[in-house]
Amino acid sequence: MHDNYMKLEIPSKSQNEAFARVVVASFASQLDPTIEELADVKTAVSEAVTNAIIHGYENKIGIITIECRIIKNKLEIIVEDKGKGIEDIEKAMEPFYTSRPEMERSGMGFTVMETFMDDLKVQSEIGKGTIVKMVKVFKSISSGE
Amino acid sequence: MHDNYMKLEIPSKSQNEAFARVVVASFASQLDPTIEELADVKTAVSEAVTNAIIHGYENKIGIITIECRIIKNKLEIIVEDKGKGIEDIEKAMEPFYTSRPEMERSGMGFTVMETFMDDLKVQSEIGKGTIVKMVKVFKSISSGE
Amino acid sequence: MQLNFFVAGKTLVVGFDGELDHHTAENVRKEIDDYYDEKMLKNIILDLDNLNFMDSSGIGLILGRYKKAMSNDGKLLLVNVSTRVKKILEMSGITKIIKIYDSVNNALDNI
Amino acid sequence: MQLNFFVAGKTLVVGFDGELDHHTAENVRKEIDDYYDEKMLKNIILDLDNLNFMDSSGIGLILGRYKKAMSNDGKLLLVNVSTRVKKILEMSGITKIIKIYDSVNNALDNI
Ligand SMILES: Nc1ncnc2c1ncn2[C@@H]1O[C@H](COP(=O)(O)OP(=O)(O)O)[C@@H](O)[C@H]1O
Ligand SMILES: Nc1ncnc2c1ncn2[C@@H]1O[C@H](COP(=O)(O)OP(=O)(O)O)[C@@H](O)[C@H]1O
Repeated sequence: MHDNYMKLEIPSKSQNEAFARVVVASFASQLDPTIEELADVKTAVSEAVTNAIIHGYENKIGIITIECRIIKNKLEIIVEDKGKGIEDIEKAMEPFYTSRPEMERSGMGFTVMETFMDDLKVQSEIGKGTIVKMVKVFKSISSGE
Repeated sequence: MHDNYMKLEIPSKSQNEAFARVVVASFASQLDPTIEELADVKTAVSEAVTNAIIHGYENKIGIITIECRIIKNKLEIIVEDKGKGIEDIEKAMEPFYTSRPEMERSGMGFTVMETFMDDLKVQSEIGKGTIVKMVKVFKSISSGE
Repeated sequence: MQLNFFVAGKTLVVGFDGELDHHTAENVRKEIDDYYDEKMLKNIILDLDNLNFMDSSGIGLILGRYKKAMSNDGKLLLVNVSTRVKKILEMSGITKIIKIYDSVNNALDNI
Repeated sequence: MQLNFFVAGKTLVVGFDGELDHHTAENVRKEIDDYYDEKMLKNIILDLDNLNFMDSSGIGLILGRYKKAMSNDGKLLLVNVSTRVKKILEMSGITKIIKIYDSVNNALDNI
């Protein structure tokens, strides 16, 4: 398997949630993923991109950047917005915490990302934006390849 | 139909030719394309990205940028490399002209792009790179929508 | 996302066909609530048989319909939940309060 | 891209399954040429029935195999060419020198 890279920029429109999932899944397909692994990645990307749209840009239009890096059998995904930022990251990452219950948000976005990915790191600065960094290790390929 | 935008950056590796096609086709699917229209777009993107890899970067690694813009029922696609550039654009666009016959290139890349797309413009500067701008008009949606 | 509605007595049965995310959830919510309110129904059964994708937006949507049915003294039941969707629902503890059946008929029998 | 080879007399029949672009063409060329050279064959039939995508890299590949067969006093024939692939081949005038048949058997009969 050859190391590879991609960077995608999309405006924060909700119709691009599905597009972002398809792009990352298609990029990840180089890693010969199982259906389960692919669904994990799609779900995590959907959560991060949705958060950028709803919470980061609060439904105003801004640019969301999605970077993917394949290193051996690992896929690193970085979802970045230049939106509002998160004041208390620890609290935000707690299951069931949501700042938008009136939008029927469940507060489970970060929990889903954590469950489906092998690593999750969140960086954020108020007024500057948020960076979500996730790693998925694909079991189907041996790391030595 | 809502206007939309995306920008994709990929390294000039030949395995990304198929990925670029899938991404643009998936973005274009918002325009409710016919199978034929989708195949036209995929083929044209494949030609432009392949050219950036073979001729632009001459198989060294550089970044290829693919921008897509949906304006009503039109899809504009810009494929850009920062590679070698084209000396004589007019000659390059002639059917059968290729600078790489030893690679079994047919010299039909630009002709295919012109045939399958509704508009094609090429800008290039020696040592700076090449910009290929293509437009596809999708017939399936009325432009008034 | 394509929704299919049918009514059995005071129960609204909604078939899902497509992907449920934040983008589609908005419409899904509106369509279900409008139908339910207009026909003055009581219970809701969500048939997830053809749901190809769901993220945490689905938890909010299901919980929202649960509360709506509850406030009308009705029930909300789920049918044909894939292992994947179940995994997401279990994270949220939703499966402790909402019952899952393997067919619409079974769910209707348990209303 | 998956290639399937079989030999009928002095003719190599190659079945294509996948997408033919610059990336896959390199391998396809090498596999066909190696097989053809090793078995010392004469004619080549390319069966494009399961070719899901082809760009102008395919023109170069087909023309290259045509020249190779010619230089061995052999023929190159095409089989199961979709309207889409035919459109691309016609742009290049290739269809004026290379014959297209609707089945491998028909092509073999015309070697
Ligand atoms: N990109 C972001 N920008 C600003 N705030 C965010 C971002 N992502 C998450 N948050 C905050 O973290 C909270 C929890 O996020 P999450 O676990 O995904 O649940 P939910 O999206 O359902 O609210 C959000 O309600 C929001 O306050
Ligand atoms: N991105 C590019 N950078 C530099 N040269 C290019 C680029 N694209 C095309 N060319 C030049 O134009 C010629 C014709 O291109 P094309 O019609 O696509 O045919 P082919 O790729 O088969 O050579 C190429 O052989 C090359 O010399």
